[in-house]
Amino acid sequence: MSTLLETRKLTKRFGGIIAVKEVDFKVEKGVIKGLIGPNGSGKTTLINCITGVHRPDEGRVFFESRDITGLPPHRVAKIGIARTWQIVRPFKKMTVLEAVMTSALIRVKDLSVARSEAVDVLKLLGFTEELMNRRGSDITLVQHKLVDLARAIVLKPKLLFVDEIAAGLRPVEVEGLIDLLRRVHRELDITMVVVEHLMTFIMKLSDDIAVMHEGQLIAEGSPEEVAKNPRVVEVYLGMRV
Amino acid sequence: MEGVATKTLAIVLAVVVVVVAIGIGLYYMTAPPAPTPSKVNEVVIGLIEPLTGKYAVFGQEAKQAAELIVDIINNELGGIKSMGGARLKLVVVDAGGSPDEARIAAERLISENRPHIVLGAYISRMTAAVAEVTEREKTILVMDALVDDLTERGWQYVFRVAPKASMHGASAVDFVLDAAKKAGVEVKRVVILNEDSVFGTYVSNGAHTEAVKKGIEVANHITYPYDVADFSSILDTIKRSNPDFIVMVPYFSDGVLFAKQFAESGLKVKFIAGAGGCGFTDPDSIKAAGEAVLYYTNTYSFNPYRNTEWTKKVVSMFQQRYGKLPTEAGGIIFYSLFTVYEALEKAGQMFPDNPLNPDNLRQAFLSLDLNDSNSIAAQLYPSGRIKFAPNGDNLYALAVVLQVQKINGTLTPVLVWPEPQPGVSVVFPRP
Amino acid sequence: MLRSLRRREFPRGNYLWIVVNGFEYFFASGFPGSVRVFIASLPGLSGLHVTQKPLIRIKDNNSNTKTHHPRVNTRREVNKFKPTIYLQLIASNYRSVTGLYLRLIGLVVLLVAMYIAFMTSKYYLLFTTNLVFFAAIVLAWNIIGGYAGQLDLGSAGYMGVGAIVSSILSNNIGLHPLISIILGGLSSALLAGAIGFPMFRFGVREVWYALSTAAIVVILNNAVRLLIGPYEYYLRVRPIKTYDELYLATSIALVLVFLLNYAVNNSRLGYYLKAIREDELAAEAIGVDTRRYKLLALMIYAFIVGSLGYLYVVMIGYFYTYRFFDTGISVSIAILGIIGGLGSIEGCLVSAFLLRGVGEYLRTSLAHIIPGLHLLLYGAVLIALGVIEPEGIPGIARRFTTLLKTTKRPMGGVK
Amino acid sequence: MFEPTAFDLSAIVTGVVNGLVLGSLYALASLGLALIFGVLDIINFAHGDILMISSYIIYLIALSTGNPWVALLSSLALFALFGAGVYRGIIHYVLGKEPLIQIAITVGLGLILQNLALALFRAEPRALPSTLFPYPLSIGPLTLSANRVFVALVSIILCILVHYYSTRTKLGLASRAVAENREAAWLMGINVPLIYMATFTIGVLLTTTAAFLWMQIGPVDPYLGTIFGLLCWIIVALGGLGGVAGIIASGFIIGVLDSLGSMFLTPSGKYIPMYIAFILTIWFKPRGLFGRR
Repeated sequence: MSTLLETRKLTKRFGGIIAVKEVDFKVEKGVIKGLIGPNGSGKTTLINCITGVHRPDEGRVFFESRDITGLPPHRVAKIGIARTWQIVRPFKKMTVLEAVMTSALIRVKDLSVARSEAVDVLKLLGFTEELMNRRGSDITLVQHKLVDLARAIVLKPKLLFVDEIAAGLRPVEVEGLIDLLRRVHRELDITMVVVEHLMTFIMKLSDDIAVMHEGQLIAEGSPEEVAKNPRVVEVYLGMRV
Repeated sequence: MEGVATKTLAIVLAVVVVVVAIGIGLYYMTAPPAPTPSKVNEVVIGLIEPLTGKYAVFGQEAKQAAELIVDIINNELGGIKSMGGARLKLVVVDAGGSPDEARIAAERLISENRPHIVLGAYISRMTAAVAEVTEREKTILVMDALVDDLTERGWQYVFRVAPKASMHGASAVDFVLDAAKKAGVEVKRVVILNEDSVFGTYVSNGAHTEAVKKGIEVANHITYPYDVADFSSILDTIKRSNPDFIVMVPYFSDGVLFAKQFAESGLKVKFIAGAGGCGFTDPDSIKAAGEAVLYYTNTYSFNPYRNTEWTKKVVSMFQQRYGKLPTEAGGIIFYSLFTVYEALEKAGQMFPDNPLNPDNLRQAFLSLDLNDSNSIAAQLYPSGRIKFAPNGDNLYALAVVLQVQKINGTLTPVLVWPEPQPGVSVVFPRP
Repeated sequence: MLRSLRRREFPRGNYLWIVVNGFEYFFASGFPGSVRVFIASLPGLSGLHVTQKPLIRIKDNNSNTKTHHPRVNTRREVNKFKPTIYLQLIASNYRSVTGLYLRLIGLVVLLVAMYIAFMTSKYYLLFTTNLVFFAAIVLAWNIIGGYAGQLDLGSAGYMGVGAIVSSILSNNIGLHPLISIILGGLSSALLAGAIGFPMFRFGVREVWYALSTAAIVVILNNAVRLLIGPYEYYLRVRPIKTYDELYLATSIALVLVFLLNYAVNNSRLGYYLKAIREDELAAEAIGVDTRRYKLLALMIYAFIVGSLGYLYVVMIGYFYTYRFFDTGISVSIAILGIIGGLGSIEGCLVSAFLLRGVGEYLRTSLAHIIPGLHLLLYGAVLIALGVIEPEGIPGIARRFTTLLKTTKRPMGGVK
Repeated sequence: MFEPTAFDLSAIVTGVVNGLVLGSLYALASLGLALIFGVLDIINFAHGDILMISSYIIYLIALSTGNPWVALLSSLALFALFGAGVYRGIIHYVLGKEPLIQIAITVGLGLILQNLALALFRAEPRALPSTLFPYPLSIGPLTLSANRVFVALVSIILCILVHYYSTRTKLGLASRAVAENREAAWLMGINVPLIYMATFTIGVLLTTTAAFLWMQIGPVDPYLGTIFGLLCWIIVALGGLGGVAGIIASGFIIGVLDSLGSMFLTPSGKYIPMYIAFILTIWFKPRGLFGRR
């Protein structure tokens, strides 16, 4: 198992507060890694620093042992790191298909090829043709999240950050999502980092888990280990989920 | 899919049908009239003026003036006698706010009304656009725009009775020098101040060259934008260049602003002479600026106080019809239209068989030599003489100077130059 | 209509070839194809296009289908496929090709019809030319304002620079008008680049972008007037003599700009720009180099507007420097673009022709009674727009169509 | 046309003083805009035209009653209604919509106001024939127009009042809370729509007072709005949304640039330095020179 992504002493400050503090975060190839932690523990900030949305104050980011610290987001996306958004960022005036095509077009030049790939991915996520031709402005939240996901995976990324995709969804939908993510992982073999603050969700999904608290990694390991880890328990009881 | 395609086609076809229908309608609307018979019974006069936008003030008054004069010619003078009492028909169109609109307006006038003579369009850039059309159509254009180079383009069918911009500037300087000599005041330095439009530039350059010619030192020549909101720093610049008098070429509201601010600034100069078009002395400015413009002067292309029968008559008629003194914009139309009248009479005599042929009309214009005794137009014109140079400018062009004075309590513009009107004397320097 | 696309013999190259209800169809992909389409399809009503790769699906079990690109495929192969899989592909491809084809025909026919209708009267011809001219400008604006979603108020500036440069080149230096037009366009594109690069580099957006562009127009206005004096500069070289030629030239310009819009709309650039308009950060995150493409859009737009500037000069016969760069013009262009619905080509055409047409007609006919009536009209329309239908003309159109076809299924709806 | 004045200290001093006097009026004129933009996050392109129309109203009332103060008070009452009406009728609908729509709708409003004025009052300039202090005021070497000084002082005082309003009064604090974080304000039990309407109205009223002061020194015509519209936005841009102090400061900066530009460059080109300064600010300090947000 080779290391796909690695951060060394990654630190990000906003004014006074330190959102991410000297984080060493590793992702092996081919796993689904869980990243949990209470709200405001710096999970999203970590992702933003890796994907170039924020520029880290200290520390470096290595992807396939190449230093990508501070690259602009579009470069990061091109070298194979995709992400979804905690709060969906829909393309309201474009149809679902067009939205997904747009990111397919990053890789392929020809429209019809892009279109067919977008169709593949959308089908994989269970979209009907009728849905594909709807505009972003008139689909449901869960569908938005799926489009968001589709936009990410049609990039054929090596590494995919899934940021709190379950937030605001009904349990049934969450169940569906878990299966879906597994399937994406299996069929398109994309390494994933799934960010959540819901223990349950992560436990079901991920091979190993990292726990963040107040900007630091406080535990790492298999779900069982993490569940037993006293700090984690303390933190999570400290702020009951 | 058939649905989409056929629908699109249907729409396109519908549009086409509609458009063509409109076109056919227009074709019958704008069918060219029969060639003018030897017996003329109507002469169409077109007037293109800015009736909207920033320049509407002038356009509106020009329109009123034209309507008045056409009435006079048709009803009192019985039309064009030499053409068997042919009547004048006035058509007014809006020149809009930009040259392309002015040009469209000109085309509309030409193609819908086929005027024999066109007047307009006050603003130089619009007039140029109109002239582009009238030249092509070989239609006489009598311009009421003063910018010099309009008559230097080699256009064949343009005439201008009014004094041109640079002359306004020059007359302002000459007037001040005369008045100073009479009053025994010594003036050596002038500051010239103008709004940076084409017109303002020409007028101020005229003043500049005249001043240099007369050995006056131009201490400073300042140009400012029409939308100036504050004259403080300009006044300060004037102060430190310490002139004996100021020649200013205002646009309109900036003139008011200047006068008000000058009054408050406590700055002292011997005299302030406005030059060009609408300045300090026309009723609207006086109404707006009030006491501030007392004893300001301004050059004028029209002398509303000229002591001739027709000037008195037309001015009083204008006043009783529209309740205000005719200003520059109206005055120019007065004598321009009467010059047109004289030219038509002349054409009728010279070419009885086809008087309205543009080249014949042009001949008629060029052969005019009008003075107070033989014409109404000359009686309305400041210099009392009208004779055209080949380029279309009036050889005897003259601008007069009005001054704002307090006549029994009310601020009124009075004539002070070249000769003061009876019972009035120029107030120089400003008290 | 599909029947008209039928073809017996195959075109050379790759293509998507499908059988639906016993008819064979060829289908195109988007740009650059679609432009080649219109050229290729002018002879013979085929509307065909040659894609780089044919898209043939082998398996069809709703999910995990893979795409591959066989060299050649015989009819027997094709016949095995179930048409339904492709319907959606067909739909979009069909739209992108035949749609362009129809619209182009429509536009050309409209232009010709207007010419036939108005050629009898110089006034209406010039009036129409003016409309066509501004339609072209609005379409150009659509690239930066409609697709990229940047509210650009600099059009007057770019037009002015292009106009002055090209007029001086053709008039005083005596270059061929076409060359000087192109050089004029280039110069304003360069200007746009010089302004746009730092602007996007420093992330100037929304109202600040609009204000900066407006400010640039003001700066240009003053600077140019100070540099060469506030006079009218007449064209001695008149490549275009009559209004018919002018109308022709303007129409050609409009058609070109229309095609360019179409090209952008059906290209990666178009998709990127729309993504930028919708959500810049999200676009970045999927790998769109937002700065680069915004700048590209800006320069394309500036180039078009700049080269159109010369036509304006020809239209009035001279250029002038006093209030030649007028923010009012920029604003009204943007207004027409917004009312036309951002990124909708037809919408822009409709608003430019209809709204401006009505407005100008009101001005010329009623100005002396109610000055500024046309501007009141614009104002009213804008407010109504903001309150009722923010998406402008296409939004309204969509409402109508949804009202009309409640039962009709969308393209792929074979269920 | 270029004839820069001799470069000497007293010139600079006078220029700066004139600039400050002018700038304080600019600041007041922009304050309403800044308030509306800051709290409602509405991009108002009709600001200049609102100023123009209220100048007309003030002019008409002042002319008919002959008393400027009556004119001020009655027009304030009038424009309180106007502001509330415009908010309910138009602005209300575009709250939180994308900037393009807001700009479109406010440009529309501006067009309507401008051309109504043109239709009603025609294009010639109107000004109050009498000014409050028609005499010069000499302080040491430099003489100023007492009228303008008065205007400047009033503007500054009003700005300070607004500062107090936004930092001390309940309404002001509430509106700032809304500006900072709308949802939080909701949760704190602040009646956001009310705050919005109140703030918009106050913004309009500030503009009306600015218009009153302008009528004390200058004329109005239907195109007055175009002079102020862009200028006010530029001042807001420079000031950022860092509160009243920022606006005053940037007002001063623009005023000084204005007067120095017309002294040492040429009045006809004075906009060039102002707008270049604006563009550079937008580039290098997108939040304005004094911006907090």
